[in-house]
Amino acid sequence: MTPFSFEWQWDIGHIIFFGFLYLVLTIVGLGLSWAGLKTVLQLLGLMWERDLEEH
Amino acid sequence: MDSVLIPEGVSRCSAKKFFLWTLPWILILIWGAVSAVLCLWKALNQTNMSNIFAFALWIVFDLGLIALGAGAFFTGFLTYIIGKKELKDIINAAVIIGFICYSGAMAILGIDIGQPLRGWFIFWHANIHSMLVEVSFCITCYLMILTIEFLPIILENNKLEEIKPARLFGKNLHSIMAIFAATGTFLSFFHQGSLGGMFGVMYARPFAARGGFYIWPWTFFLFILSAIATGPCFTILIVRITEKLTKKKLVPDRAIQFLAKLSGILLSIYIVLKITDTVSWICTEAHKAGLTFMDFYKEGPYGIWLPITEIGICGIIPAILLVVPKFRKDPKWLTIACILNCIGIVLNRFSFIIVTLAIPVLPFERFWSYLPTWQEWGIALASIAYGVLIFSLAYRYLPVFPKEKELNPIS
Amino acid sequence: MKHEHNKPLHRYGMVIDLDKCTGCGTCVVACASENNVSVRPDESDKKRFISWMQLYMITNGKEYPYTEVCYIPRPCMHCEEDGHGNPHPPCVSVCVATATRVDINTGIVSQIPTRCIGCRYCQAACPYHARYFNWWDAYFPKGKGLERYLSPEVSVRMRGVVEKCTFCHHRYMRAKRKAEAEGRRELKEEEYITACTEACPAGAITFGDLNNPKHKVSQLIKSDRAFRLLERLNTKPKVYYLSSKEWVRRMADNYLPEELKPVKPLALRR
Amino acid sequence: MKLNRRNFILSLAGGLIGINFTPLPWKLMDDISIWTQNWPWVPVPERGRFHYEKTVCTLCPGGCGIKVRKVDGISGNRAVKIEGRTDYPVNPLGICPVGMGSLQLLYDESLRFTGPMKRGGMRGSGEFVNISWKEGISLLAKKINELRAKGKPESIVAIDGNRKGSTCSLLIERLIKAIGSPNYVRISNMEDTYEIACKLMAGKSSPVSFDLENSDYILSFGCALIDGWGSPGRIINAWSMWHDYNSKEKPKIVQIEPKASDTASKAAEWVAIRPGTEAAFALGIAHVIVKQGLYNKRFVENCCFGFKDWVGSDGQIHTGFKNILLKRYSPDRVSSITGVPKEKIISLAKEFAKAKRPVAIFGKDKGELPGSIFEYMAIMALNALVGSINRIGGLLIQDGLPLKDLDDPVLDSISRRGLRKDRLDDAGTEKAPFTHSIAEAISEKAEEIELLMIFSSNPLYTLPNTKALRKAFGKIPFIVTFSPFLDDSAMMADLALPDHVYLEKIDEVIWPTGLQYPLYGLSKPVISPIYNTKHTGDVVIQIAKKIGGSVAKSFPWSSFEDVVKYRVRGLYEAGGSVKYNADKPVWEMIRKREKPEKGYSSFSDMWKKIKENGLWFDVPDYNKCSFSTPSGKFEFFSHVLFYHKNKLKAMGVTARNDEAFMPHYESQELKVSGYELKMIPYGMINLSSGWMPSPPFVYKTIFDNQLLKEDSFVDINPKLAKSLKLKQADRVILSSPAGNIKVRVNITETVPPDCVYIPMGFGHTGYDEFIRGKGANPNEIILGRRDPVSGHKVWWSTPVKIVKL
Repeated sequence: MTPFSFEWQWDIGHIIFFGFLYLVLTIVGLGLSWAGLKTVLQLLGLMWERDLEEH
Repeated sequence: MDSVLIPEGVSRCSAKKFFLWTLPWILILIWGAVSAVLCLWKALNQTNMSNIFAFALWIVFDLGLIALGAGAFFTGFLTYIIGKKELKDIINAAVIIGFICYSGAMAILGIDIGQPLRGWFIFWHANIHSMLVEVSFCITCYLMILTIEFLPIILENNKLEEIKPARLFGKNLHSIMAIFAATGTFLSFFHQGSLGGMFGVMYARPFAARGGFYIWPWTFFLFILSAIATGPCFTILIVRITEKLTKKKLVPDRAIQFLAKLSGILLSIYIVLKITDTVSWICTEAHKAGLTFMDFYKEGPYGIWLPITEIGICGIIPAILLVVPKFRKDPKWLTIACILNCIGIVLNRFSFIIVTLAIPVLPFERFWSYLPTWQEWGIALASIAYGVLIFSLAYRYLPVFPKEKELNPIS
Repeated sequence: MKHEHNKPLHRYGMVIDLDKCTGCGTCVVACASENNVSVRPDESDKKRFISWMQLYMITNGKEYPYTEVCYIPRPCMHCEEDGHGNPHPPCVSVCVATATRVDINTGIVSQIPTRCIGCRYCQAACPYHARYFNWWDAYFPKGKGLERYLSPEVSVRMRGVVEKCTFCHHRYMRAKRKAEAEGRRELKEEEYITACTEACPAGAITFGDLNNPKHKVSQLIKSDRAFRLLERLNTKPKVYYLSSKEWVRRMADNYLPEELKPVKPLALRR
Repeated sequence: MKLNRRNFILSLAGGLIGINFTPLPWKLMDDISIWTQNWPWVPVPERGRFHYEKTVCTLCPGGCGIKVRKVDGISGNRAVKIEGRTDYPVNPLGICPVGMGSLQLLYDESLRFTGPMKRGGMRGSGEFVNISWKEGISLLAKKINELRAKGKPESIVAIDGNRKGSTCSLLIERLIKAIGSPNYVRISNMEDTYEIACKLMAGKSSPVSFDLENSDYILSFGCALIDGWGSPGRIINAWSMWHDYNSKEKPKIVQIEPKASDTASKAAEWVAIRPGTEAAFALGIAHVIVKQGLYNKRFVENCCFGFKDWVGSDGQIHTGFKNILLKRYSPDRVSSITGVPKEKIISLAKEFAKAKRPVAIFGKDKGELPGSIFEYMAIMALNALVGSINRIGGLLIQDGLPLKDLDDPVLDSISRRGLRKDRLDDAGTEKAPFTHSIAEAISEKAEEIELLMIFSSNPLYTLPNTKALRKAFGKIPFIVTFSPFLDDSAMMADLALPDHVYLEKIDEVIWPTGLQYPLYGLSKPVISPIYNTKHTGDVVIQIAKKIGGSVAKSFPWSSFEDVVKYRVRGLYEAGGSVKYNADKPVWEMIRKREKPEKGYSSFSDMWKKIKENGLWFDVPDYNKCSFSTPSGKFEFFSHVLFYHKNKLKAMGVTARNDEAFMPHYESQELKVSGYELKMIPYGMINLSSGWMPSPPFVYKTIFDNQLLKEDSFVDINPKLAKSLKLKQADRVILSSPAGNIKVRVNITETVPPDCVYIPMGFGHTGYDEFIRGKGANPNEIILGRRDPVSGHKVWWSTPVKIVKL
């Protein structure tokens, strides 16, 4: 359920409940993205270095 | 044949032997798969569940698995948040066990609900007043986190580590594990509690109903406490079994003893609170409903032996065994204590599920009996077979026990 | 923990007079045919059959020839509270997918089968066994023609969902539409009654608005004979029963040993 | 980028992650869930406008008013619900569960013949092949003509379950008579016994009815009042009035019955009596009433014959009923026969006699089976003693409905010769001089039957000792069924000429059983026939026309409706009303001696209104003291029986001298050593035990200690269970000298220790999976003595034993 759903109510229960759900999902998503992004950046950096070595 | 996959510096049995070991579990898994197909295709009439036993064997397995899997979050919490160094030697095993328990439980749930294809309605049309929604939210999220926690261990595999992105990704994930562990702890705490809450809030079911604190019935807290008191014991037990089967020492005693001691203390607290809860329940909720203690234990096989076994034999005794260093340090007593503790928690979940539903509340309603069908057993046992297989594979191909090399040098 | 909650406009409720009820089962059949409840070839599996209105038979437990039987028809109780002071029936607060709710205007506990995911938590929470799970798809085999008697007002349920008595909510809607077409706001007492109420050949069932002092139900529930099932669980059912027999009234709830009063011996009646 | 394994795995993983950021999986998830909400195998009922049609229910002789809710869809209109009518005098409230669920009887295709059919496979296999109506009717007419040509018209037998006096039954009887067979056999019920008892005591074969609503004390001799006795819609409504907490006029209901039945439990008082001793109990009460002088002297002295000792025309001194009672039925003796304490007998007698408008009612169980003549006579005598015959709130003996009779059929020489032959079932012969039909007796004469026609009945299920009957059916060369249903008997048929089901046809309600005022109901087709079936009334006329000759001449009508209309003219001539005002129940009008408004102006107006509303009734005037007996009075001493005094011994009456002609008690129990228990069948209101199948809906109301999967239960007392070492739901063999059935036991305190109570309505071999093979049919093993007067089998007690399986 999102705040755009017809069933959504702006009450404390919904805010706390879904707040936490989306918070957790955000943490998980950000964590994964961070690790992924870092990996990609590292890889790009390394590959660039390797390319240098090769030439 | 599969030697490239096996971690360096450790010995593993031959591939053939390993295959023979997995064979019976694979067969059970096939049995489970057949059952699952039947249940999904022909609907739940394949089971012996009924309008009386709306929750049955599967839910007992679910709750049992989730309680036993609590070792993961609790050990993770102690390792990453509190910073207990000695637990690093066991955290991988704990995480894998947790992952197995939670994913197994989720799979069973997927078959248990009548309309699995609409399962996501829990999220989309969530009723925030329902404890089960809290449970669903938390265990789904927590399973994600367990997967994330499991991932670096998988990526440490010899062969996978050769893949640079994978290795880097695993390392990067590992470096922020504390964040995930913290989130996981938060989630676990709540869903272990809300699993208890699920029963405690069935106010019209006198066997389960409990008073409580704010929106949480006492079972909320008791379930958390019992889960964290038992989870580590289950981890110890699995490690012990692995050690027995592989004839190796895998985890230093330090880690085991720490967990065992902690378990003992928590279990003692839990037992005291559980007895207090039981007594107050008899005097308040049950009394108000017009029922005496023995009214709950006169139907079918669910006699007074249940609470005696659960609280006495499988509660007080393991608590003593775990708290008293003399027993705790004796591997035999430790194993017995762990086994009793695990049985105790499963019995506790069993009572809350089955006995709650089995004893009729209406005075003119009769007692109905329930025995699971082979399809139900198939799916329930498949969760165990699945666990054994995953853990065996993990042990064989992944560096589950960091101290294994050290403790078992290859001569 | 007692919540003060807004009283709904109407509180539809039912009174079943067990002195009049003959246990014939017409209410059960009327309910099933009104609400398109599927009939399976084997209806003797009482753990898995579906009967929104379920008939119970009780006996006074005395030896022959002092035995006596009585029937209790049991629809959904349409509880008002969950037993803990919360303004939801025990089943509504637990439903994960909001597939069952209390209608704010009528107090009717509804059930949306197409929303239900079949977790059965509501069944576990209901002490009256008023909720039924579809262990099979509705039984309407091809070529048998049974679907021809289905009423278009109620959709047929698929497997894997829970269903229960809705106080014939579609009849409420029907009456409401009619009243609106006639420019009336309020329904007349006899305008909206459930199928079981209408069908009972003994007139043992009375249906109406408990909030309306003019309605017969709100007078009947004040009777000394009135009681509810499992009243002490405090779920505040809107289904009341009437019986002049003490043993019948006692059968409706659990009593502690010290609360037991001897039931008058049967031979002394009248 | 090279496509190696690594890149492949990477792109796969990337793809899997990436796809989640597209709408595809989410849309798919949504679509799948929408699919689960619209599964193609879950039917979606067609919508349409609702409308209601009023008619009457003709499933049982109860005659309740019903309305049918229909939906006008594009594909024609469908009936979707049956509801009780509030504007019909029989049932001011609802109806019974069988009627409520009966749309399934209409729409369940596998219950029905979908058109005329010929037997396809072996007899009893249930295999039929479609034929045309023309072919079917010609086939039957040909068979009949062949038998007539052979000079054997009497070998043609019809078994008819239509209500007595109904136009359909008259047409069938007429056909059989015109053909030249005396063997028109009716399925008997309680009312046949009523008529014989009336004949013996009141001089006329009249239906008996009870003005229960106006009574203040009801002594019920085993009538299952709330389990379907009489007209269930009426009785249960009356029951509801009597049990209204605030009502000031509540009659006391005393149930005399061995079982703690529903009626017994809900009655004000239950007298647990030994089975089959009701007559003794009634006479015991009569004894006390007479001894204490509490009887209604005015009625007994003015309107009754044979109370005191009297001298016959031959100068012989006869003992009067009074002295018989005083000598033979003391509370002590009655107590020892019935097992009821004598104090109870005395107190009940006093209460009964002192009540203002007491009535004693009789007809065991649901009244679907014939009873015992002397028992009925004893209870009628009890009513006479308190003056409750033909009195408001009492027992009423009236003439039948004033429908116009049909002229006698035209007979040719073959017919006249055939009709002179004796009936196969001995009814009307010296062995059973007062009886019209003894259907169960035909199994002994099966060899003489060449052609059997079955109308609106299911003899292979409803008649006692079905095992013998099934064997007999096997010997009959040609069996024709007119049943719309694939019932137990129809399975044995060679030819099926199926009737419509009740909502599809015009049919009559001929005076609902036990109703205290004449009522004629007419049902109309509320739905056009959904299969290729034909109204049996029309088919009978067509068969007659096909047979030709004198038979055709006897049937000058073109349709069944013509005949009905002709007969209804009799009602017009008698007066009565077609307009019922729901605020004025007819029983109240009887008490207030009000006449109803006619509600019609001419015959055609009346006919139109009857067809539309399905109702004609009249409010009779009672307090008549004249009877058609030889003495002109109500006879305690039956002259009619006395005229047959030489035959009584042969008939099996054991009483001697004057007592034999008066109500008396003689044990009717069959004693067979080794079979020490008594099996007592009982009916249930939520299960049809007659020829009509039970709609599958009613199985929701059957408890699982009545039916569990394929096994039905018998009720036994815990004491008996203990002595037989039986546990709840144990499987047992219940055997009588006639055979065995397999059942389970339900251990309950509601039944006496020496009896085995078995429900009627289970154990069909016909119909479909909803009904077939569920439980056991007690008729399979019912074995009783003949009632000495009526010749009917005594069904209510069979010697049995129980063997654990």
